[in-house]
Amino acid sequence: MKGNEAIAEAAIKAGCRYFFGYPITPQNQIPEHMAKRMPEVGGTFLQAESEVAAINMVYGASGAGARVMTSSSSPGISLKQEGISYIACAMLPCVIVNIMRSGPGLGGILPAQADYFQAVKGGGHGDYRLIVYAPASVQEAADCVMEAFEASDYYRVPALILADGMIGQMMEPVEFKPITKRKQPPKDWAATGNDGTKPRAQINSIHIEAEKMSAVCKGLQCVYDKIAAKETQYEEFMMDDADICIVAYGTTSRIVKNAVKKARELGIKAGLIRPITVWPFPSEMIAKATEKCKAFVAVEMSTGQMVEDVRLAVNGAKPVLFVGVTGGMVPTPEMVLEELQDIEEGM
Amino acid sequence: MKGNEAIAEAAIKAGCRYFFGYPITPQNQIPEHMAKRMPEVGGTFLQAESEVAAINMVYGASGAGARVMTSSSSPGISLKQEGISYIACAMLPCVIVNIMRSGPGLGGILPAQADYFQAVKGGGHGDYRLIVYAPASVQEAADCVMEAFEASDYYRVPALILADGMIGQMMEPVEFKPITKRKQPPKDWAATGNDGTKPRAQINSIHIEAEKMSAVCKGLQCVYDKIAAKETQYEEFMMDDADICIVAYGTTSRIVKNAVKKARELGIKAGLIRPITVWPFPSEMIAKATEKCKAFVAVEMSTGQMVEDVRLAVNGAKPVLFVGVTGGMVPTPEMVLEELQDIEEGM
Amino acid sequence: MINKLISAGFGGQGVLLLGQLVTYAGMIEDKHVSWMPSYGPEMRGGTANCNVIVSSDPVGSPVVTNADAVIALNGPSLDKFEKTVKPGGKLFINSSIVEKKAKRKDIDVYNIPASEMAIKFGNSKVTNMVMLGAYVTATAVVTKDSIMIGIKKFLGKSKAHLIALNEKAFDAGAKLVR
Amino acid sequence: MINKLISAGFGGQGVLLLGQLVTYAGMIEDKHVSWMPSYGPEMRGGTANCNVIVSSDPVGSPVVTNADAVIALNGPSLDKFEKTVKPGGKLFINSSIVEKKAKRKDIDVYNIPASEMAIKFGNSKVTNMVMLGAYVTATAVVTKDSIMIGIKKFLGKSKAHLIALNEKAFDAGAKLVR
Amino acid sequence: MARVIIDKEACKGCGLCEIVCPKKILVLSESELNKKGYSPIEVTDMSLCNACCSCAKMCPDFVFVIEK
Amino acid sequence: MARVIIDKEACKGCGLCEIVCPKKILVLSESELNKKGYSPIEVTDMSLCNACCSCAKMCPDFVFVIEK
Amino acid sequence: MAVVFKKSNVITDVPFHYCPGCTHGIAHRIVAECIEELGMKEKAIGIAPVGCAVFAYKYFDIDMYEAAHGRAPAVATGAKRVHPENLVFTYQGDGDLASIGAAEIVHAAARGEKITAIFINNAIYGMTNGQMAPTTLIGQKTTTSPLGRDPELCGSPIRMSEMLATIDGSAYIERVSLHDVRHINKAKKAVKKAFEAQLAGKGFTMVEMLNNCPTNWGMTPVESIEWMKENMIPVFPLGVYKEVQE
Amino acid sequence: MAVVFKKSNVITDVPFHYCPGCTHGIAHRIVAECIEELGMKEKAIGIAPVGCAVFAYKYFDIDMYEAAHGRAPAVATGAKRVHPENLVFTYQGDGDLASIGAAEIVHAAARGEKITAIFINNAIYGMTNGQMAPTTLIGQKTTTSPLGRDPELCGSPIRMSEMLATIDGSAYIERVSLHDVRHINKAKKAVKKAFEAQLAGKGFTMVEMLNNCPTNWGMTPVESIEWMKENMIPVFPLGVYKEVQE
Ligand SMILES: Cc1ncc(C[n+]2csc(CCOP(=O)(O)OP(=O)(O)O)c2C)c(N)n1
Ligand SMILES: Cc1ncc(C[n+]2csc(CCOP(=O)(O)OP(=O)(O)O)c2C)c(N)n1
Ligand code: SF4
Ligand code: SF4
Ligand code: SF4
Ligand code: SF4
Ligand code: SF4
Ligand code: SF4
Ligand SMILES: [Mg+2]
Ligand SMILES: [Mg+2]
Repeated sequence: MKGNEAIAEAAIKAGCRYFFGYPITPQNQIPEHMAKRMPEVGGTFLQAESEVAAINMVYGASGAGARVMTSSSSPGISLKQEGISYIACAMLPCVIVNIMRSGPGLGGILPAQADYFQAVKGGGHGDYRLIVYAPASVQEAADCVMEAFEASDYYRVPALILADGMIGQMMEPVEFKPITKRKQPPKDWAATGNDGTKPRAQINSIHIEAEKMSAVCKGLQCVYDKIAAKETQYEEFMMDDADICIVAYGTTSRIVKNAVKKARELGIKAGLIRPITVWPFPSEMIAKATEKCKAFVAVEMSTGQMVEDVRLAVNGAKPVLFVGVTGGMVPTPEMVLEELQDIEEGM
Repeated sequence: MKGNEAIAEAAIKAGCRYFFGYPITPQNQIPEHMAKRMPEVGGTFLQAESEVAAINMVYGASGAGARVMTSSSSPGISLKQEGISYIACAMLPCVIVNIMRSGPGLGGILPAQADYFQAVKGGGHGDYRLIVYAPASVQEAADCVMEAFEASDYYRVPALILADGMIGQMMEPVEFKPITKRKQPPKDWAATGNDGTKPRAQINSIHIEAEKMSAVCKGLQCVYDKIAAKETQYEEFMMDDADICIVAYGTTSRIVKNAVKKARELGIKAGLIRPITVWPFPSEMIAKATEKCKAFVAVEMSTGQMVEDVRLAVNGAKPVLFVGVTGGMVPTPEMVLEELQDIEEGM
Repeated sequence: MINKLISAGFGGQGVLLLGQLVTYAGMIEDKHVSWMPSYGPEMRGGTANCNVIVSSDPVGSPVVTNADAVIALNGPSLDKFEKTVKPGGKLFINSSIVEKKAKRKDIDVYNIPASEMAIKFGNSKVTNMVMLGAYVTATAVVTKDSIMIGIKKFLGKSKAHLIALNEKAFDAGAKLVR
Repeated sequence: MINKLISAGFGGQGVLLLGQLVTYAGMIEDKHVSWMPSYGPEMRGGTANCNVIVSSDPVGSPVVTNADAVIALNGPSLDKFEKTVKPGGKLFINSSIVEKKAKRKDIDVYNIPASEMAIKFGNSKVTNMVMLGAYVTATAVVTKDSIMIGIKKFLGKSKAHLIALNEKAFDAGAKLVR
Repeated sequence: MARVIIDKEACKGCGLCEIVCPKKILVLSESELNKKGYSPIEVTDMSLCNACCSCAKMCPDFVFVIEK
Repeated sequence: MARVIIDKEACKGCGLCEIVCPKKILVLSESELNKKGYSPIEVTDMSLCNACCSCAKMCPDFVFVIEK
Repeated sequence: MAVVFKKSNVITDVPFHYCPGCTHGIAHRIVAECIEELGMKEKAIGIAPVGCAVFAYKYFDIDMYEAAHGRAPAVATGAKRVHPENLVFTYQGDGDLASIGAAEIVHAAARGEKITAIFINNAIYGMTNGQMAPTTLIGQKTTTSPLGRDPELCGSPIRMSEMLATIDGSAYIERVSLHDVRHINKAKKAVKKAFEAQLAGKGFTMVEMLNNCPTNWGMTPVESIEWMKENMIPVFPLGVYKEVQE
Repeated sequence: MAVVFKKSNVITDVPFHYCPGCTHGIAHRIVAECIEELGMKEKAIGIAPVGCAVFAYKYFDIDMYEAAHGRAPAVATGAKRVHPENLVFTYQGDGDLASIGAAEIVHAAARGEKITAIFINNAIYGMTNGQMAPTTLIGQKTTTSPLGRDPELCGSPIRMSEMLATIDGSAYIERVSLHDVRHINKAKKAVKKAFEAQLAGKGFTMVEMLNNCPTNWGMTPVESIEWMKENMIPVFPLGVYKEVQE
């Protein structure tokens, strides 16, 4: 199955019955799959007139109490930033998928990881966060989507699937596991029409008084702290005895795994920490690794974005190096290996 | 003069003859001033149908070789992210003004500094940067605007004026200094109609081949490196013998100055580093300060954004603390002082 | 010398203009000044206010925390800003529409029936001028002459006929505190 | 066992489908597989290609750097990917429209006049099938049976009448390398 | 007989009801001010009211309740 | 007499010119393939051409130059 | 004595923040009364815009959203698709609906989205203090057309009702005015018709209401009512622009 | 012998990347020849869209932009305001102009922006591989309307020429078709008229061209031409929708 299809099907399996999107390569198989499947499961697929409209339809459907998803790729995600900020402030759950292509600008349609900052620091205005999953395989993409719906409903924080174009376009076998349900609070805040038996819904993101707005921001912050404490996910690979710790996510991490294996063959003790959630970022784990590792390397398909989070986690304890390619180029195990050899020599 | 008016008038003084904008509080005096003044100086003021249209009109006018500006406030700036990313990739100079209000969402119209990440890490998709000025007074706002036009033309990198709502709404006296002109390269890339005497203009941000797109990204990176080396600006205040270094920008820095003075009265040796450009960020200066200072405090009107850049600069050498209020609240000198006293006790 | 004022009331009562006139007068008198509204006038109703600083030294923070004076044109403003007046400071209340009384004992309170007086002059829009007259006279932060220059400038040619009315309102306010 | 293939040509020549068929056949044969296009088909013309891995162990990186085989359906693909074939690997060229010859001497080169053969069969769209027949036969990565299951699935009911044509094209390619 | 009940504190003194009242019995107060600082509307002669509700339909602020 | 000059490498074999030629003298090659893998257009009998330019106007790819 | 007029129960007790004499309040009343009279209070969902009516979610005593500027039709679409049996309406100003939200309203109409847009045309941006709207009249002075709107520079007022009536998916479109009681009564009938058409599943419906903005027109409320009648109606003719039968 | 037909000098030597038989190429030719014949080559500025024509900036031998998806009219506005004496045109697909860029085209028209939009209506999203466009016909199968466009779910095709003709600022609007030589000749006349109206400063101008997309319609080029004629023209009647004299 293609990654994009797996993402779409996983959403349906997770109970998503509303999808609003606008075509853009390389994520078109998501809306296309939805167009086919939604009528079959009694859901609604609607092609919006734009990404701006799509994200605001998500606002509408989520506010109405539904599980809802939208997907796009880099330029389209930029257009959604205002809407995402609104959704974050109104505390509406939803899942947003970004199958990243190369940028800036119209760029190219080849894979990239250059929207990391936008995803984890907040591309929109104001103090908010998204729960950001960065799957590294088609299987994991499906798993993350299911979890994203559960987590998003649970915390009332929008979730983002941040996948490079390779994850979206790749075909790999995938198995849809039964969803791990959380005990969800009732959506009594949703707009459904009000018969007077509960307070009426007021889905809203305006708070004109500083005291009120500040309280809203602090409330959000509390939720974010909870998420940071409970939802951080990562994978360790050959970290037990690693001298050099590589940090990489998404497809890049798979290339790095190959490099780590080759490095081990050459006697270089490399290991990998792979963030599965990039926000919350596995800073603690990385900080812990500074006790044993002598150097850190961030590998990304960007000119250097996640590396900042690695630096913040390492906090000066050890050197942090960066290997990156961008613009649709894909790093090779050889590039990574070379860097590892340089470090090994320097040590 | 109001900050917003000073910003508008400074742009005109800097030779800006095209302005495209859409109303939003608290920056309305910028378009309103432009509406009045542009006809007087033979320029064009046009109210666009939206922020999205406005930024793309800027793309059009800048691509045609003109000095052009747009302004907005937080939600409107979010809508401009796709366009900004295009402008960055096409290497078109322009000045964008963000008079920040509180967010996320519609938020409030009171001042905030919660769009820092968006401004300096790239709110849009892809690997790009803006030159970001963060003035702390009406006078400086005017000065920064003039410089922004010069720097933007020089590097062909869009410049952003990142001002909290207070700077925009405040009235202070302002004196328009003669602009410091740079030796500008000719705009031979501009679309003006082509008579065959030079290669025709192709204002563009699509590069479908990875090699090409990657080269474009690397080219941008080179320019960004140059800017980082040459354009970083900051102010030091009582840093000579400071034990505690506060980092703050914009109006917040003025409040901090009051706090520093009060701290000194109490025998606490506090000082301030005030970034004037927040990208490039004065990391080097802060790193140098780690040699003498025992602790750092970032003060912001946000839940903690610039503090990350301070942490990256300090790189674990000394503790970095954070004082922030958000949602339209303004920090008081007392809040900052309290933090300083806490640190002093701890030392 | 540094003098910090908060002028507050409903949007539409002219509290921002009141502050601007003080600022402008300060500038005319070669002082350092800053004027900062609590928000741009996006919203009507609710409480609008501005912070004004007139100082012989450059202005640090434009935010007023310990006010030398507060002008409250409506009830909510009194509720909100009474506590902001520094001990020994001055509080001006538009007693026409503010029913409550000030609670503080450590400050000078001026109850000015500004709205009523303005209506008596035939134009409720000059309520702020009555308050301004009282404030300027009681504090002497700036002179009436400087204020009048500002008023003339703000009214412009098209509304020059309103200068006299504004002055009358100003003087009426002044008289009450003299 | 791990086998890495790059299939490349103009958009529209069916290079992506070719790769998908190999992937699908691999799955049928219980191998680990990955298929990754160099881009989604947003653009026509230009060079489209996909990376296919069929392996007995879980697939690490889906990106092919040292290819066991490259299939080049047009000239630009040959230029771009000849160097990617690992020493001893195989290179399949659509010699109908690729004028250049392969330069490498350390690999097995198969020149297949696939377009011409396809046109002979009356449908230039089966060019990729001719190449696929040659590739599968020469490498034995998967069986013809598995490929045919995939072809049937991809054609579906509405195009079931094309199965025979596709098989004919496949066999013709196979014959050339046997 | 008709009765017009006026919520003076809700009135913003805009005068729109004044112009639509067919009986011309609504006028803005010349002496009073409500807490918002507006001169509220008053009925000069209730006995003339025909309960036509024009005032209530024109009033943007639900100042009126009308009984008949 | 008219002449139709065909840039075979530019032709994409779409056949649109074929349907608009009033003289029916344009046909897609049954034997040849150009470098892009398309069967290019050919003129069967140049002498019949009336230089009407229909082919050139219908061709999306500037395959034709026409002389008269 | 019987009560012949009182506040609709679809209106909350929160006092309107609108300026004195602003007809936004009248529009609110009309919408609320129609909901009440149709018995749809428990089934109604409203979408407030960004504009002076941003706080409409506080005033209607039904489930409400506050949408991003211009995006109310998209939000309404999301809500309506989830609750197709509900009465879903947007309440939007001319800046919101005709300028930044032009694409969203056009496509809500094109999709035949079963919602109702209450379109408040006051020829200006009220909330942000008087900038030019796409509906601003030729020669009208605003803060961003200080010399009066010049058609050479920025075109002529856009007539949304006429434009949207060309779209197949629109089912009921009428332009009304709130300048006097007779027209206010008409406006109410229009809203009820639109709601009914929505509930009958006919398609997209809109009622464009000519409104005033005394504050930003720089007039007293009474003057503004006169100005509305004299100047707006000739440019925005009243009437039904689309009515799909069946 | 004299050359009676050759490539316009406003077209570069870069081969078009369009699919075989795609009428985008014909539209390019028409635009180029009009520019050449009006003697405006040195004064022309074109704006390419995002859509199959994204590389149009490579094909026209004049100063060109590549704009963000849907925003070509805004980019053209920026360019035209800086160079009012130039001939500025956008070249946009139906997804670009009628969907994501609906607000931009409506407001370019409303401002009476002196530009020309060449609007390529092929009832589908070509570049992204065949999704539904706002102009997709009822019942037409696309990758996002796999069962055929259902008006209940997503409305009916939008007719942009008719809609934009209601706007005061539009000066010349015509819909043409590229399905045969006679209509192609007409199309060229329309473009020339639009360009002339632009240069005369009359206002916004647009030529909507019915185009094919054999690839995503799943047809041979020849079949697609037939389909266009049979199915599109009844839904999108050809003709002049606006012509401002003076
Ligand atoms: C994205 C965005 N752009 C701009 C604004 C600022 N804004 C608030 S209301 C408004 C226009 C209000 O005008 P209108 O829609 O006509 O409503 P009115 O106030 O006149 O009723 C604008 C531009 C915003 N909040 N968000
Ligand atoms: C913001 C954004 N959204 C979506 C896309 C993806 N995209 C590229 S072209 C296109 C539509 C093309 O259709 P159309 O405008 O009809 O042109 P055609 O290809 O049919 O000529 C889309 C949706 C994009 N590049 N940018
Ligand atoms: S009900 Fe009619 S008559 Fe009575 S006060 Fe109101 S408008 Fe006048
Ligand atoms: S219309 Fe209403 S608010 Fe206006 S004066 Fe009459 S009662 Fe008061
Ligand atoms: S010019 Fe006319 S007659 Fe000659 S080949 Fe072309 S279409 Fe046929
Ligand atoms: S129309 Fe052009 S591309 Fe098509 S077959 Fe004829 S010559 Fe070839
Ligand atoms: S600003 Fe205008 S539209 Fe807004 S409330 Fe006041 S009068 Fe009404
Ligand atoms: S996809 Fe369609 S519109 Fe695009 S080039 Fe191919 S045939 Fe033309
Ligand atoms: Mg309005
Ligand atoms: Mg199209």
